[in-house]
Amino acid sequence: MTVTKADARDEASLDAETLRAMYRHMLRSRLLDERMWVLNRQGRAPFWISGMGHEAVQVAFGMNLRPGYDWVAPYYRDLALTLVLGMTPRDHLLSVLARADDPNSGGRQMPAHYGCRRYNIITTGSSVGTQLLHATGIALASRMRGEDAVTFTSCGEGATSEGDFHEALNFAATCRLAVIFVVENNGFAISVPWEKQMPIPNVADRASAYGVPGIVVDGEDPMACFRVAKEAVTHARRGEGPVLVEAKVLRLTSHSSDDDQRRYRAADELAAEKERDCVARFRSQLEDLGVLTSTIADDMRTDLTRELDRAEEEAEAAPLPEPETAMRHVFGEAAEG
Amino acid sequence: MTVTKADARDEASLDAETLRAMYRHMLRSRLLDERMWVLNRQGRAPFWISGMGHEAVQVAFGMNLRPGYDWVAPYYRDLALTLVLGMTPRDHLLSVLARADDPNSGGRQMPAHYGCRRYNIITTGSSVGTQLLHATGIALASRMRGEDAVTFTSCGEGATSEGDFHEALNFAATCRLAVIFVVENNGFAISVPWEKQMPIPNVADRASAYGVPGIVVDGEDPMACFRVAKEAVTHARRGEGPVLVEAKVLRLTSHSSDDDQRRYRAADELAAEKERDCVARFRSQLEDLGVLTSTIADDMRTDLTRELDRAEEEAEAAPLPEPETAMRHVFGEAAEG
Amino acid sequence: MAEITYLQAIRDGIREEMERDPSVLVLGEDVGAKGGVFGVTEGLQKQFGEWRVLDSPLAESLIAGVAIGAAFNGMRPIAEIQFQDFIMPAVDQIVSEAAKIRYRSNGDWNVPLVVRAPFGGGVHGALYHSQSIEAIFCHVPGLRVVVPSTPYDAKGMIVAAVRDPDPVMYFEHKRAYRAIKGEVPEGEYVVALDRARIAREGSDIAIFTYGMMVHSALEAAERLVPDGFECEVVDLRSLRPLDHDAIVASAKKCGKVLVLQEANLAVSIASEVAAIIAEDCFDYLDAPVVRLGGPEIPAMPFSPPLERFYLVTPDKIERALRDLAAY
Amino acid sequence: MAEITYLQAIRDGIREEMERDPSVLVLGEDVGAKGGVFGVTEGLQKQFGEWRVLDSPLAESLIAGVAIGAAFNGMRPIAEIQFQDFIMPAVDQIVSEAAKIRYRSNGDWNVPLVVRAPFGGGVHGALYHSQSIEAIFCHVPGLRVVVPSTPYDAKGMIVAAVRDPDPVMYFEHKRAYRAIKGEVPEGEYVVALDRARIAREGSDIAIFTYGMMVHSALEAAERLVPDGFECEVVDLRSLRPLDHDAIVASAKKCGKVLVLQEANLAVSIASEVAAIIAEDCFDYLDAPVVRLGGPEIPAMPFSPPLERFYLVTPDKIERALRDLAAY
Ligand SMILES: Cc1ncc(C[n+]2csc(CCOP(=O)(O)OP(=O)(O)O)c2C)c(N)n1
Ligand SMILES: Cc1ncc(C[n+]2csc(CCOP(=O)(O)OP(=O)(O)O)c2C)c(N)n1
Ligand SMILES: [Mg+2]
Ligand SMILES: [Mg+2]
Repeated sequence: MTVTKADARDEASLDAETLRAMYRHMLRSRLLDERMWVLNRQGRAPFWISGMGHEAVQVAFGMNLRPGYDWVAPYYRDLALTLVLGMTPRDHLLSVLARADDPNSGGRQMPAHYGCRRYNIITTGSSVGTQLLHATGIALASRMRGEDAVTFTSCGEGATSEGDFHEALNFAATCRLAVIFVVENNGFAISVPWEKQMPIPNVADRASAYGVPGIVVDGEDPMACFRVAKEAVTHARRGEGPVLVEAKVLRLTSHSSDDDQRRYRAADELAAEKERDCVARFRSQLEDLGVLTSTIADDMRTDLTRELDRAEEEAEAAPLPEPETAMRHVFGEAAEG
Repeated sequence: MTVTKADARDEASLDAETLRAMYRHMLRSRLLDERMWVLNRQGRAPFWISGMGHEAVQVAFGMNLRPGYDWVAPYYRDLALTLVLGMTPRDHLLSVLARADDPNSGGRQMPAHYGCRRYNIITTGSSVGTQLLHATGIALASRMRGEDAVTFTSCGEGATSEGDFHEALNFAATCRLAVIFVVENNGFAISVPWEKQMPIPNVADRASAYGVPGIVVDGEDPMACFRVAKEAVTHARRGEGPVLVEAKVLRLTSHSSDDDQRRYRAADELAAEKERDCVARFRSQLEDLGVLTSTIADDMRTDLTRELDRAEEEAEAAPLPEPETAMRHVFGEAAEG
Repeated sequence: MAEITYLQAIRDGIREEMERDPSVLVLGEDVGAKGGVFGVTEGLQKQFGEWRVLDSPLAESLIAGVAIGAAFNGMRPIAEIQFQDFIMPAVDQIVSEAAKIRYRSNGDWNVPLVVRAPFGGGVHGALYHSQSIEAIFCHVPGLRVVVPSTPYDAKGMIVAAVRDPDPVMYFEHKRAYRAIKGEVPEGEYVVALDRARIAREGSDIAIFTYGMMVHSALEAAERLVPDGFECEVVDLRSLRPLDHDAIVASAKKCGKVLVLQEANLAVSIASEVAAIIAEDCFDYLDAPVVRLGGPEIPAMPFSPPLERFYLVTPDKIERALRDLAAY
Repeated sequence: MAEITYLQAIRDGIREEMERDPSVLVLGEDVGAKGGVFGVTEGLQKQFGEWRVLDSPLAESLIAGVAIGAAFNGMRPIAEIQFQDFIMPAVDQIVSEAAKIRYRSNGDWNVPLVVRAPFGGGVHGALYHSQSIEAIFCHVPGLRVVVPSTPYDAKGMIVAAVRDPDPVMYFEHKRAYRAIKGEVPEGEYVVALDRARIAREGSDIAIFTYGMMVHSALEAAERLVPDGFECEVVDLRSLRPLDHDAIVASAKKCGKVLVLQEANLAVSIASEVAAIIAEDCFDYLDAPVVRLGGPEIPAMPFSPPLERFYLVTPDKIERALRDLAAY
């Protein structure tokens, strides 16, 4: 098990353009995420589940994957990841407003159940952990066809308590499949703190049980995440088998719009976490490095907000599904003779 | 992770009487097991699944448990274990002949689905691995009542691929419950060799994923098994949490009476295994140590064979269940007002 | 008698049983500090401590399997599955283990176990927070399956379930939690786990249903009164075993039958009720049995027009009743 | 045309599809060197290699979940579950995932997946090697469930299942493997996955059944011929969706109906068939619908007298038919 922290190498190895792109991706996701909460609080969207605090590691992986070639079996906090891969704020606003044209599910699923064939993002259900086995099967297929596509899959640390986590890691490792398992450990499964979920401090320490590399990374440190993502993707693409990455992230919001974490978490703990928020911290870090000026950053925010406003307008104007379309897509065409 | 092999300490720490008792338990199970195969080959018993080659570790644990106080969630190869705890050859002959008085199941289950409330041996189903969670729940109950009972549970290495293995280890470790997980690794899940089941050589290496002690022991070495059993039971009874023990054992027979392992295993490999058989080896080891003479050993065999003959006669004479009794024991008494 | 919610009634029943019997414990995701995602177990951890109200890891097979184990060893666990939709990983433990333990041990062992889970839609819960998949368990001998529809039954049946020596699946309609209020007597009482209840007497059409649909059926039944039709509404309550005699009695009395449920119809409770009537009320029927339920699509969608399309509303029930009345 | 066994017909179908389409693969416990515990996949690993006939670890959720993943990525996996009894750990992957993937993605994704498993009793398999739990899956929209009863259908339906773009549960009666032989044409053909089959024509009593019970029904039907009763035996074949029109047609034609199955009756295929008839054949029935199936006990016991007690034999069927004939 390797514990990786950001170090000088990271800063050196990433050029300014890449760093700015990372920041832009993170900010774009954050602004969209904030907008979702607004829609929810306005009573226009019955549900939202947020990725705030999880953006850095998602952006890092998204930027190291080949959209539409590599495969992605995400989970509900992976908003930023889907955006990096090519999905748009409009796509997800269509989803949160349950519109017919939502590419994730046509308004059928709760928001944040991502999926888009165009980018090889498989459709996400709600039963946590099942996607880890799907990713393993996807990688099996790639391997059988001799392709060097890698499969990214993610879940929360809570989901690693499910049997499917073990079954997936075990099989992917036994067959040395190109799966990157990313655990976004925010310390909570809804209200249950990690200490009640598992007896050891790091999920990544479980990698040795499968003979694969396990990496812990500070998920609020975008550069460290980028380096880990790059290494993991390279490892998997080279055919060296799966990797287990654990990003220690913050859940900056309640579990979902139906939850209120102040009921089970201390106020000072919540306040302290805000300080470590990857988006704010990354901005000042990049400003310190001279990669970003506050003008560039502000312009970026203005641009992204404009994109968002337009997307929201379009989504709002888009039609809801026709009732009878509920009967569609149970089966496809019948077997041909 | 500790890898334990028999060493001089073992021989020193066990008195002659204990060693003879161990041998007698092993031999008793072996003779009964052989008898079961005879019944099967004679067409008198439609099914048998054997514990041959697994006896040493079972006897070692059985002798270190307190029957009727400690708890046992076994699997289908644990014939020797049940005998040490107090069940008898007659009990299991009643089962294999599907008689009404079979204490395991009244002839309802396939043979080798052990269970006996009197000795706190819970009833065993066929779905592999489920018992690991039962053991965990049993230990939770003991812990809640402040009892120092330990719970023994076992399975094959194949069953450790099931999600329940992970869920049980994780929870038992998180709550530091007094569960002893014993994996009887015979290298095969029916026909599938361990290399296709898992990416690392030792199941016990997975203990670190749960922060618990993991021990590999030569399951054909009774003294080493005894030492490990004693340590494990002491550890658990002291409230120091679960232990994961892996006994490398031999499957001296085909998977079951429905299988023929010569179809998927090489003849020389099978022949070589016979040489390492714990029962034969232990006898010569004890004779070398002067603990056993060949007269004592032969007398033992004669006695045990006589017990077995009588048990078989009684079982054969015992009645089959009445057809309508199939309707009984779906529910117990209704809830009382 | 106090008017309390369905949710409060369940909580009261659990609390009183825990006070009465130290072997009762609650196990599930978020049942502790948070009091469950719907608040059913609120306050219980404070009262009974962290062991007896135990936050489990996120693993349903674990929840069921550990509860079974505890039941082997003298406890009476109440296992909470956060949503009925997420009971699937626990199916092996429930169906292969809990349901078969008494039988396979020839009565040597039994597991007094309650598995609670909220079901049902109409809450914008979409595919995985709206399902009604009780039918799966209703096929399985060795299980009891109950669904209370009133606060009175909710309390009486959770108490009976806890005291029952065998596994009981206790399903709660999540829309009932706060929407349904009713009178509940103080203190201890039980409601039998195998008896239907006549929620409304009538002699023209017998409606068989359970859960929130009981309330929709009652509403629709009232709409037919001005036209002179009196519907009998039978709240099945116990879905396994079904109360065969009560079903046959009401069907014979009315001669016309509507079987209602929120779940899709194929191979479901409604199928079984219709089959019982087809077998045992042949000479008494004045019209074909009619079933009304969810459509045969994988689950209830999120978008409001689609969700409304899925749901069996009082309007749809009224239409079915009028058709039957006119037959 | 050659006479081959039911088992051989399944194997031929799989082999020919694997030869035709490189995306077809087989995944399961012991499917490789051993050729499966019943020998269905014998010889396939030798022919197609270790990847396309892949011995999985002992983990059913893995088998289903990995197969789903492979199907996402262009493959057509045939997942083998060693016994239907052991499908329970895979229920979440099958019901929550496979069945809902096309629907929840609004048609963006689909999983062409076959799950094969042997079911049924009468082989001294006891509680966990005798079960018939297909009803559980027949409730679930998004799944197809089929059970062939003849070698001809076994081959034609496994081929159709492999080519179908959606998940198909393909259940094989383990007693049929070697006991049932029949003519099977050389080469490629498919049998539709949603059509019942009239196994025997008659106009006095319609028998609806599937699997090995088709053969028992045929045997019992012959015993009534001397008395002038001709039974129609309808082999349902497709249990989800049921062939509604074929069921209604035969029921109307005969006016008397026996629904037969090996599984216990509550909330089962037999319930659904009876319900369809109660709904749609009201004016055509001359007698109550009769159901005959296994008793409501957790599963088939091991001991011969108990196993015989459980099984629906031609004698029991004959008795039911004579009672119906006399009605
Ligand atoms: C199988 C299953 N059980 C329960 C739930 C309800 N549930 C949704 S999210 C969640 C907590 C997940 O925690 P974690 O995996 O740590 O992810 P996080 O939300 O913290 O990112 C639970 C219990 C579910 N979706 N699926
Ligand atoms: C859930 C489940 N799947 C499949 C089976 C069929 N089966 C019975 S034993 C066995 C192999 C078990 O191997 P292992 O756990 O190594 O135990 P061993 O028999 O080698 O002692 C299998 C696949 C089963 N009993 N339960
Ligand atoms: Mg978390
Ligand atoms: Mg083994």
